[in-house]
Amino acid sequence: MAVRIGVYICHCGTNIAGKVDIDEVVEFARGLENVSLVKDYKFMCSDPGQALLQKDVEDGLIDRVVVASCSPLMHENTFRKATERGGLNPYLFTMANIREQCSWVHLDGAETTDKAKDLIAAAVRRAFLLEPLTKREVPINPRTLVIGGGIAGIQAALDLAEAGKQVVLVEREPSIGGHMAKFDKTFPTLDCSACILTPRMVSVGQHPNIELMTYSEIEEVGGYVGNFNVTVRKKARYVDEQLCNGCGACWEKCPGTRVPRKGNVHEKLSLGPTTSIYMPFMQAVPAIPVIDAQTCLYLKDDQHKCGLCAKECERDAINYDMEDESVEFEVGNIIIASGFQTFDPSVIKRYGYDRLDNVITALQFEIMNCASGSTGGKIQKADGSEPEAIGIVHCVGSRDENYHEYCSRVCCMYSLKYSHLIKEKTNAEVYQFYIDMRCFGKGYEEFYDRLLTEDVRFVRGKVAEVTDVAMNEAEEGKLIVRVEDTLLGSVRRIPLDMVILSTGLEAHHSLKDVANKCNVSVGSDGFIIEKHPKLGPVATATDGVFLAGACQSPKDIPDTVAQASAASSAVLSMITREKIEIEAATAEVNEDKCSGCKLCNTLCPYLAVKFDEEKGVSVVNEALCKGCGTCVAGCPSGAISAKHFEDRQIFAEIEGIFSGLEYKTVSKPKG
Amino acid sequence: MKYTYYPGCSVTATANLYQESIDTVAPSLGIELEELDDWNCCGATAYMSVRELMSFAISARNLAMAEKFHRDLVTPCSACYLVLNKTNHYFNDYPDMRSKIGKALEAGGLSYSGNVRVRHILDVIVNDVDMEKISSQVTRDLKELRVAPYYGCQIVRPEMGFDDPDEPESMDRLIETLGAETVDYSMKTKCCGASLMGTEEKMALALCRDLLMDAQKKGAHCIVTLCPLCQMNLDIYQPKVNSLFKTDFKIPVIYITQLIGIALGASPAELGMKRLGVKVSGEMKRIIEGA
Amino acid sequence: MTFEPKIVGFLCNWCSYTGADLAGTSRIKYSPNIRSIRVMCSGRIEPTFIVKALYEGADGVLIAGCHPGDCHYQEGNYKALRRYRMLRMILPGFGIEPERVRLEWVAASEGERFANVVDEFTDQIRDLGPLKVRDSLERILSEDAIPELEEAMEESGDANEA
Amino acid sequence: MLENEVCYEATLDHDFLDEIYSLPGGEEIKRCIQCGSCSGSCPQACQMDHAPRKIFSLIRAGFRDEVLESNTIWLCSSCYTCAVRCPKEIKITDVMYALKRLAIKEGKARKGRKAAVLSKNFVKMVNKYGRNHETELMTRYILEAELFNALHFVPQGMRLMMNGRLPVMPHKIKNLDQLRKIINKVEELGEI
Amino acid sequence: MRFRSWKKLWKKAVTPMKLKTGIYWGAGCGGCDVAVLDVHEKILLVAEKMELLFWPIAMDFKYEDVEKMEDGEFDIVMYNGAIRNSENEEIAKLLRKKSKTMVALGACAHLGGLIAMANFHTRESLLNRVYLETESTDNPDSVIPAEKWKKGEEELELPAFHSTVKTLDQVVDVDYYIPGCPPVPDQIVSALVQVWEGKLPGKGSVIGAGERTLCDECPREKEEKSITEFKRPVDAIPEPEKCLLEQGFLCLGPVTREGCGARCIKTNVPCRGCYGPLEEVNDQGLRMLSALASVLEPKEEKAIDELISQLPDPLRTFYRFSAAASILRRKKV
Repeated sequence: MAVRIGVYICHCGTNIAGKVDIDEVVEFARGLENVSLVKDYKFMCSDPGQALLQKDVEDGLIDRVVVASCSPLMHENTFRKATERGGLNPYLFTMANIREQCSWVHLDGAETTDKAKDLIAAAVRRAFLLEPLTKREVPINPRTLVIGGGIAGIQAALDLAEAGKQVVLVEREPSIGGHMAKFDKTFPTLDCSACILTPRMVSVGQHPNIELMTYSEIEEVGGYVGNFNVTVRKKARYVDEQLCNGCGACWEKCPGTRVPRKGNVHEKLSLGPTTSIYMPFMQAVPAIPVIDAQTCLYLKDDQHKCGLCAKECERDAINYDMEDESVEFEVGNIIIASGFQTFDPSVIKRYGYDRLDNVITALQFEIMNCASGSTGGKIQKADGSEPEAIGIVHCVGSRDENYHEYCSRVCCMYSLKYSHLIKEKTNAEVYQFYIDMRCFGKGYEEFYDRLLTEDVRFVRGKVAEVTDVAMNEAEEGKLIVRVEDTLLGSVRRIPLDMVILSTGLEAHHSLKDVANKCNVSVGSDGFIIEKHPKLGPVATATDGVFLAGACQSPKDIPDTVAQASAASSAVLSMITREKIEIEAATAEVNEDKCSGCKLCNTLCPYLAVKFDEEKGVSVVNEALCKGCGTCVAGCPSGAISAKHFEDRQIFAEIEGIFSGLEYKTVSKPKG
Repeated sequence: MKYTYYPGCSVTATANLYQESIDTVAPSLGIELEELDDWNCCGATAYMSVRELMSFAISARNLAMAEKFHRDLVTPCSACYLVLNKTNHYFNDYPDMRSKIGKALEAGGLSYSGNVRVRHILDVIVNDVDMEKISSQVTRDLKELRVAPYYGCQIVRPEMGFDDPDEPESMDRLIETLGAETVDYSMKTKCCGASLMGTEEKMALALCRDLLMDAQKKGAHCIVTLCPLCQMNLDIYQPKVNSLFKTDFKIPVIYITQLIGIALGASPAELGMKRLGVKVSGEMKRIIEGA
Repeated sequence: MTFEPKIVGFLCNWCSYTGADLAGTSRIKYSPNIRSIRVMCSGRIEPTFIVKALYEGADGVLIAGCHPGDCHYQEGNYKALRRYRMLRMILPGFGIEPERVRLEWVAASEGERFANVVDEFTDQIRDLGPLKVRDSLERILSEDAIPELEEAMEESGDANEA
Repeated sequence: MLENEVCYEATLDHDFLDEIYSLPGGEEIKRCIQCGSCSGSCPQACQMDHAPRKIFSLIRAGFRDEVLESNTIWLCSSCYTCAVRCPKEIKITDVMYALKRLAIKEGKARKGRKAAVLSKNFVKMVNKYGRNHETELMTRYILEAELFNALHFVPQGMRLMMNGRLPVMPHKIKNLDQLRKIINKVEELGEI
Repeated sequence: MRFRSWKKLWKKAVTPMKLKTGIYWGAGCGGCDVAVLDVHEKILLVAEKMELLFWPIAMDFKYEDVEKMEDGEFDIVMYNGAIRNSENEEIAKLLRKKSKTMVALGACAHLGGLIAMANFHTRESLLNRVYLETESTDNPDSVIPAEKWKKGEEELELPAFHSTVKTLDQVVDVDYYIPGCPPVPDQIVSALVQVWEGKLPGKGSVIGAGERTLCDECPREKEEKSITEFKRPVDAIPEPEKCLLEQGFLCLGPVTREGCGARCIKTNVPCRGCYGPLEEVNDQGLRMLSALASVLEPKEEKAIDELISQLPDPLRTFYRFSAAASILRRKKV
């Protein structure tokens, strides 16, 4: 039986009808081959609009559907469902985008109508060759892997565990807690970071539904949504987690030193003990020390002379023979919450971070200011004296095309927080050198306002350099910041005792590796690309892999926590479904044609195309295939086809574009 | 190692001592410089202010002539280094420029495809010559000599990639290889104001003063430079700085190649030392002669 | 009357097609000469699509994908780049200026850039003039045609059908 | 126009930015975020009528005369510090060159008279010999721009001369004809 | 009447009757005719089953003899060679009219063949090159062959030299294709056997060759591919066990139909693609280009260009045999 195509042209109010001559287009569509009915309607996406096509399908009037309206990214699913409700395979529907890529971007005139016609002709030709596809279902393993034990991972894991679902939380450091554990206070509320974080860390450690793997790294992720196989490498901690009770006797006696004593005095900044066997910080979860193999006198030395910690340990928990071990398990979904690292300012030589004592990074300041840090929370210069003037330099590594183009979002706020903390603890003058103050969150602008009244000196200008070359007596022995006060229009030299570089956030150096293993992409900024910048900020292009926190982009704590909860609820909704449909528009190998040249095997980013040694042909694992079509374009024999994007369908579309009217002269929409 | 050599106008005149020292030390370093025949002015700073395209076009003449040798083009002058590189950049990245420069060259019977790598002699010495080879040839003990390396601006900026634009260290490394001590000195890439000396003398002298002052304060016996303009500025104008700002600087400003020559045992005459405006004297003289 | 080229665009679903949609939602105006075909990834774009479009009457073909490093499918865009570079090499053999095919990276957020690329490319193709490969082929073939025989064949063809 | 008055849009030149924008190297000015790292880095900023950052904001607003008549462009010593530090990678030094040329072209180079004279003579020198002849250049410059101040230059000249660093004769390149053909062709093509 | 139902006809004709056969030589090198002779002792089998009515290269026939025949009198005509001039085309049309089954024999008739590389030039440039410009040409009067030539009273006429080389199916309806340059003799026999046993596939099929690409019958070890350099057989001797493409030798095997027995490959020579692509592929050259580009190693534009610039004459390498059958068919003028 001949193919009968129904074409539905949407006015979209005046959005389309205002620019495109609908009557003319309807007339044109009627003349196209295989088109058996053409209708136009004010809003095709409305219920009556959908009902229109649904009914025609039900009535058996048509067996292919073309809707000419907005972008398929907008309503392809809407109309697919309507088509399906009418009783037709949803893949027998296609769209012509005559709004976003036609009426909205061109002027009122014949050329816009002509373009709409061409696009419809192309869609009709394509529709003629469409084939029904069936979706497949796979079961979902209810266990979830959370990568990263910072506040994002903690939140996500707790949400899931509280919902009664099993979670494996993998953290690369010896303790969970992440960056937040290093902070003393949080902006803008100035509440104690440890006070709000520690209870959550403890819950994670104790929760029956959470399996915690610290000091561990993801080694391999295989499989696909609902059915991932994960291999984790547990690094040797040299302390038996079952036996240790965290008493601390071991590090009391340890003669090794993990944090170098020489050089910039601030390298001593550490939250936990500076010995080779150490606890990262006192509230660590699990509260079990770890031996730093690089500096441990026993492990470094072939004679193994030291062994003091083992002697001290009453429970015989020290095990120098411990080795890394690989653990394999299965999960259904993955939440990546692997966090960020701070920008290393030593590459900006003019800020003198490597060269000048008393130029420190924001994170160093956090530790210095933290009561449990090595200065006991005292803000002091390298020589131990109290600074009289402190400068805080914003945008170090951020908003700068030489380093990172993006705004790191948290630096303005934490810089304000520092100003307050400094004022609270010292009598020092505080200068803020900023380009723009970005205080966009709840209570943030109010915090800025408060700081303005606390006599913090705000200088608008990007610091040109930090130097120790004095030009007058007042500058002798000081750090001098040279900056244009752009609001005054004059260059200022400001002598200071300490300069804090508000370093931006950047993707963790291991993020790319983690992303690769989970089959998601990182963008040019180094962060993981989310599924959609607006409508899919939590999901990724790989089904079953979700994002939380600063691995997606720089974020503050509230946003991170919100995203973590969003990720866990996305996972919950997956788990609750129990089964998941997988992409129908996948690639497919015609095994009769495949010669087994293996050319396609390297092309698939998801490793969905594998060589079947027995059959001597390549095969596509449909569960892994995302339908990008790269293998199709690479197959030399034409044995692989892309369902729904077959060569002949695209050829038909091209022919369709040129099947219409001779192109008319048009005017240029400029001027 | 053979290179095509582009001396630049200054080196044939006010910086002739630079050339003398290069001629003296290059063979010991295993650097063979073959001068580009009939080179012309690179079209530097002053020219560019008036005629941009023209300056690129005449600069490109040199590049076009150098291209057929398939070797790196080496220049000792920072300004020439900058302009020749900039010509390459604009030629390669701006199609409109490329076609116009191409047409102009064609009028002179030349063509250029944009493939000459332009390098500064410091880059060549530091990166192509084996540092151990240099240190093995050192015959004078300069360990007491405190040297302030002065890079100036145009060798590291805009970023040419061979050293950091704010904190270059290649010359520091070289000086240490020669056995001398580098002084920790923040002004090493600050502008000396050479291009303003003719027109805005006071401003330029002030910039010189800041430089000399920092060097003196840090206890430098001499300043080592690699740019003809910087050298002339800091050297010839030093008395004028003194008279204007009531200072008393007597800091010799020598070329890096002269320092190499000293370390390698060449005589002052071979290195053009007598052409310096501020002569080597006092402590520095003692160290060099005592060594 | 100026010549108005017809341009076919092959856009990847995730970046460039979305970018083109963004130009729409932002109401940025650009030349109406382009007709876009959506594929999931620039890695799906086969050289045959491009050549087919040129053959069917396109005066220029624009390929657009995600920026390097941003590919939704990780590396499809690099494959597109390599195919594009190689295709450019052989087009002159067919008497087609390689400038008629252009590859651009357009991110989902770059609506304005998409519009600029289309305008600029349209101008460029307008300067190059019409391509009309198919017309040219038909014209050349008609020079080779053998008139008498052609008629004879047609007659016999008619007879056969009858 | 800048002094304590209301600036009427009608008096500003709104095409100025586009004009600068179309120059090679000038493409990025629109993206300036006015952070001031150029001015802060500039060794001459304090002597300038308007520091570089302000020049960009003047260009963007359309203060054509203020920009072209300022001494800023003539005080730029081409040290490129601003350019490497600019977070938006604006080629600030190259823009300064472009502004110098524009100022000369439009006869607004009053404050850069001396620099313009020096530059013009430099060009003359190169076009005449193919290379710069420093002795003649300075002589010409002093005669034209600093006649009343000529004595001021004597000590430096003497110092150079005494140390054998000031050649009397210029060096003429062999194929001057070729260079002139190139130069004439550029004249014919016109600057970009 | 033109007979359309070939299988039925064949069944009727199977036994006693010998197949009335014609073999014709268009623009080709003669290799296909030789290939027919190369069937060796099986020629007897051929002789038993077939009656050769027309084979200009082997026997004396005149065009008039064919013209006098009934329409559809030949059971089968095997046309080898491309359509290069008006004579090729006229005879092709004539033979089509006189035959029940038209077979395109060999790469030239099938895809245009080597000759079709001329499509990357204009007619004028070809004539100039051949008659005026080659290094060995001695043609002081610059004479170029003309279609008509008057000598005294006599007017001589030559076939018109076409500007474009065409495949056989671009001028007449073709029923089957036997690919190859030249076709492997065994494959010719097997194709003929198919013909007289009446076991022919659907019209338009390739017969006497496989259904997959050459890699299927290529004995070499194949791994995942990532190409970092290109080499020609003159540059290095390929390792005999390893996939040639993986070693950087441009082998068209992946885009070429199997059936030849991988003869070139077995002598350590990369496949040049004479068997043409599989049905699904509409442009052999572009398909090779796409597949090859997919597995290059570099990602940066510069590195890519550097690598692909190592390909000697990519255009004619990709389209060595199939220029006339490509989408664009010829150089645009």
